Amino acid sequence: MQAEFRAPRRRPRVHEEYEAPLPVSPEERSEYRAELLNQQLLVCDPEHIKKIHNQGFFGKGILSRARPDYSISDQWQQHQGLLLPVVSKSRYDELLRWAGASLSAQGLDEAAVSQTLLSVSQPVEMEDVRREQHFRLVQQDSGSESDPGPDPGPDLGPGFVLVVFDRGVCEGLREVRRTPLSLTEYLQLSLEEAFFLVYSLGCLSVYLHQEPLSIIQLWRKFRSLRPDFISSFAAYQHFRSKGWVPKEGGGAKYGVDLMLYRKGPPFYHASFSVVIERVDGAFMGSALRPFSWRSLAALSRITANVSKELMLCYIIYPAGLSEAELDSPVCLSRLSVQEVIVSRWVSSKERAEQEDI
Amino acid sequence: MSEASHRAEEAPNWILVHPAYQQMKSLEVEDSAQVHAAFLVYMDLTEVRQWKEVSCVKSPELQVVLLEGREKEGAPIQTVFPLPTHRLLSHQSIRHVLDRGFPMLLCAVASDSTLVYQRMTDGLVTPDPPTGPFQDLGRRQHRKRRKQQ
Amino acid sequence: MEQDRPPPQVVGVTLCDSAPLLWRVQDLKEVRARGLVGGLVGSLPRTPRQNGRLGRPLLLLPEEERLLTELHAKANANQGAGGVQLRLQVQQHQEEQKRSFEEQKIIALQDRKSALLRAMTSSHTDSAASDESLRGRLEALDRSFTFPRSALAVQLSTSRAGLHHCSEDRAFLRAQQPITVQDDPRAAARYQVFGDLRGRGFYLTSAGKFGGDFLVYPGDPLRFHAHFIAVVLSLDLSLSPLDVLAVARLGSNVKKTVLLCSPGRGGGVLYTSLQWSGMV
Amino acid sequence: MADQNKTGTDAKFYNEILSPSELFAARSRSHKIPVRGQKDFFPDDSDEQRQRLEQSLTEHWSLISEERVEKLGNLVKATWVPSEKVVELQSPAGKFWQTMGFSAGGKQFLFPEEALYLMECGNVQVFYQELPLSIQDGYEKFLSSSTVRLQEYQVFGHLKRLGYVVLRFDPSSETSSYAKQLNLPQSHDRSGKQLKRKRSASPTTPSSHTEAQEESTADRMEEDTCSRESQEDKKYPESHRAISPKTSSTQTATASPEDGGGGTTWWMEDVVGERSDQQPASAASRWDFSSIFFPDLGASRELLSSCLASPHPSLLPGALAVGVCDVDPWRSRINLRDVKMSLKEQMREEEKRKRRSDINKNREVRNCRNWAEYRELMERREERRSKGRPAHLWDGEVTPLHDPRQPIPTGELLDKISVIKSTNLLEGASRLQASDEWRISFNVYQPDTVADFKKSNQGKPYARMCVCSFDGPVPDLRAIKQLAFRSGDVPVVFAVVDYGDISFYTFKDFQLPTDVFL
Repeated sequence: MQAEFRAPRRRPRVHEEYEAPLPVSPEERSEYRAELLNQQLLVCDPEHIKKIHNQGFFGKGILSRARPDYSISDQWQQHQGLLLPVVSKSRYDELLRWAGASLSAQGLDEAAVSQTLLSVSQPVEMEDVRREQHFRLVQQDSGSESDPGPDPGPDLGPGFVLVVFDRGVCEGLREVRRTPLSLTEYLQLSLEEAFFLVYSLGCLSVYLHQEPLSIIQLWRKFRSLRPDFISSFAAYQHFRSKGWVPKEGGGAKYGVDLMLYRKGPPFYHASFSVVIERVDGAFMGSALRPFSWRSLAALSRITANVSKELMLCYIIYPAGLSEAELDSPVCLSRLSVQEVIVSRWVSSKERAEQEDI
Repeated sequence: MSEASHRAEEAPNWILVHPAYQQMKSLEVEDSAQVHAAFLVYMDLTEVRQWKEVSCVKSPELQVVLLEGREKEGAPIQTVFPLPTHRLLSHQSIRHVLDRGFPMLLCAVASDSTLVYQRMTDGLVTPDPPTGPFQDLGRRQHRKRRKQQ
Repeated sequence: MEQDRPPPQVVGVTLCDSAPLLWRVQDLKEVRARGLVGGLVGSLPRTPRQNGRLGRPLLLLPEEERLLTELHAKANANQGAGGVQLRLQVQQHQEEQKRSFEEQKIIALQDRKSALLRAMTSSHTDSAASDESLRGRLEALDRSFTFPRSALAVQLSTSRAGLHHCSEDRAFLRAQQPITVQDDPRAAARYQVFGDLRGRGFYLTSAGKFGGDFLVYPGDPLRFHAHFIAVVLSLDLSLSPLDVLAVARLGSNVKKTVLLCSPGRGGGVLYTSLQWSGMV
Repeated sequence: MADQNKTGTDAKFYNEILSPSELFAARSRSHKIPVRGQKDFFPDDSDEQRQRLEQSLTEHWSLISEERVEKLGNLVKATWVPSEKVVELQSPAGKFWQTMGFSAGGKQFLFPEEALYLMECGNVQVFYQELPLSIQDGYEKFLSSSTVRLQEYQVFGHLKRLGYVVLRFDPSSETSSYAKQLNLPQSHDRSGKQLKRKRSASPTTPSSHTEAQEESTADRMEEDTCSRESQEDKKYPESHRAISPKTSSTQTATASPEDGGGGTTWWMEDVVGERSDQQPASAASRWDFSSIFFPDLGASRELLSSCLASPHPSLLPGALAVGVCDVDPWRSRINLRDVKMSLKEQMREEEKRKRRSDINKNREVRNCRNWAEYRELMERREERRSKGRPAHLWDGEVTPLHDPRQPIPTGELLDKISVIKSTNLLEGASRLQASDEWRISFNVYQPDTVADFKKSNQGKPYARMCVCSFDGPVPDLRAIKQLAFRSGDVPVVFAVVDYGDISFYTFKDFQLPTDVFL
């Protein structure tokens, strides 16, 4: 018996523009780079981040809920005609410390560090601020960038903040100072997202200790990090090949492996909560993650509460698939996928009754 | 353009040079994914949620990095247990963290860096009483509220 | 709590397809007085065609059954053999039916007469004439009244009548222990948690559809909302954090605290409450 | 202690048995259940709470202890036959006979679960060895692993109380020809199959020509509106059709010769035995699609008359005669409004048009005089492209599925990376053996079908029930497939029993539709 397909629910307010379904286009150079650090995948280049995130909603900014939109402060104020971020003195001092540590790590000696910090933390005149802002705008206009974004300065970046003295003698005083450091918010990719970009689209390269990894190396590395990587990637690949956007982070909120979005999270609410299961050629599961009725009942309820559908995605491994075959992504073509929708059946009379527990 | 990206390739990963990260590394916890998760939670607490006095400490029983901090100035200290979603957890390990004596938050970190916090307390904590007639919350409650408005 | 009551009775539990059922009202009252709720699974005689309120029999949780057994408060009451007694019973039954029929016939007639009386006296009129007609009507009723067999009201008993405990049955039951339940560590853990919570005065029912083991009420579920969803697990069981988040989320949706319950090393039970963090 | 108990119970021996006067008085009982009051949250030892509890309990006990009393004339008499595990009626059946029971050898019988349910409803009095059985006796005698289990009876009773018709499932009666049909090899084109299901269930008569026309015109219409933003869910299979060219023309009536007579369009017709009618007129030759024009109803109004001429007979199967089609009612259903695009959208459309380059405009391509030269050109280009490709990706033994330098429309790209096959529940299900653990217990029919229900001709059930326990395992894929196969096209519902409580779940087959934007 077939489950009916329900139309995805559009979000009432959409703030984003849809760029492209996937970050590959022959006109632009679709060659992106990610680092494998601490078993995590990070994209550091702001241009790459923009493309990878905006064209297919891969990854998440490490300091944000979705796209990287971290800013030094969430309070902004008008000060003598300019809009500036506001930070407290204590926070400013923290940022200075951070900048100091960063400079030391880059090799500067103590004296140089304190000198630099001192010069950075001098109060700035508004005319200087305006001049530098104007200069930067001119630079940007002549550049190829279409929108002004935070400059990816590796060390002491430009930018100004309004420092508010929150304690001590000068309480209440406001000074405009330079931002001690500005950082690029990195984009973190899940293993599946990264492998998809590398293998299926050929647009990403993953570097480990500055060395790029081949596809086989990456496959083996990921398999060592995650015992069920093949199943979770197979599911991910399947959903992407259907044009949907799978997100793992959303799944964590609802206790499942993935959430499926049409077009992308900014446009539609997730339509499905997905649990990935592995079965063999005789369609029998392994006792790896034994599913009990209790857990299924809980997931079913949670999913229904947020108006989504619960999907079990079975990855079927045919009999006779050897270890050697599993050691390469080519084995994916031997697998098949079965989608099953789990729903609670309530008789019409009972739907009207409430549960008063 | 290419110059900028070139520069970015050479620019040191700021995570590696962040003092908090360095400190966590020095705790010598073997599980690098857990350390990374702890750093992400640290950044979330300090940069995004503006917690105060956040520091890291190693749990000898669990061999993981734990965070301690205050939600606001003068608020009580809480322990935060960062855990990648692909790692396993037992009630025993939760008890170890609770044994430290502070209110505890588990923070599950997905591999794309999504964070989900869960409050855990020792003992039987009575829930808040319901406001109206009981039903399964979620859409129905929402719809009911809408109707009432 | 209930220690200063009259000495607790032994309840008769029958096994139906190996499930422990209670049938007699006094047994149901007895177990409830001990703080055991069970679950009604039969149709309610007054309104059998609805599922909102069910009637006897009462199905016990395995933990409830075990608790009763260990308190020696339970006896197996499955029916023994019939034999000679059977013919006697049939005879008795038939005699009873006859007696009941006769009595009901009389009562029915009385009932009709009093109805007639009420009808006649309510419509005023003067005494003499109405007395005459009344007597006439009553006599007519005596003559014409019929009470067919089909009008006989019979009882479809819920419990089996003549239920009593055979002392041999109880001895047999004691001999049956140790119960196989003890072999299953999960069942043992559930029992320990059940006992501990019950000992603290809570009432417990099953919570399968909420992803947990027990729903925990601060008082009789007839009057109080549940406070907790108890999830029983051993201290060293490895879980995915996703599972913990899922059950916690469910609890917060229904406004109950989720309780992780594990038998501890020292014999007690360790409880951890999961609540909504409020951090979106 | 034991003796005390005995006298105690002896004394109370008869308290559940009603006296004749009580029996008589029962006829004027209320049939209403008191409504339950609001619950409290915190026990506070107050007198008020204690009182309310007392009241609730008293009410509860009085309801629970009420005994069933019926007039003998309203009861159907029956006897339990343990050897056959059935209940034989001794007096004529009542209304329940429409949906319960069975006849055999001139007598009327009830299954044990049916009899027990009717006992609980107070409709039937079952005797055994000349004594009436109590409800308790009924439970103990009728329910067992060899008849119907207690959990199955709980589900049975629950559904009956809601008004459903619930009958035992008989696996042997389900090998209908329809079930066999499900074993047919599926269409190779799963998107097409999906689409057909949405369209119509069983096109049988030759008057399906209008449907054929409708399909073809609708094809066009949907392809044009594909790129618009405000889409309904129905657009999914349609948009998928837009990108897989092989589906578009085979939808209409005739089967293409390659399919070998098994025209996937009307396969049901196929099996019913009308193969002979399906002979495609032009079996040997292939059609010249460049000369077959499908009417474009969405085109500019002036060009089209209000009538469509009949299609050429060579396009139709067999001896079909198709008349002229009045087009106006169809066109009135098409949204012929001009698309008003915002400036942003217009700009986007412009960019798209710019990107869509005609391959023939390329000078190098025009210089190729034949296919061989063109292929050589492609190879040279490929080589040029490969230079500068990241070595670590392209020089290894495994290379990416796609080269980002290659221009390709999204739909094709998705197809290219679809290396993992989708499957459905019925595939491979026929070779799975039935299991003891997972079996279908009942067929369930909806309450509103009761009036017309015929035991002799039950029709298709609304659902089939598989009863299991909350403590047990969740069905694995194998179990789901095996049950789906056995059930045919009737959904299987899992009734999960948690002591006194029952939850119902379905596991349905699903294929995520492909979604393409731009």
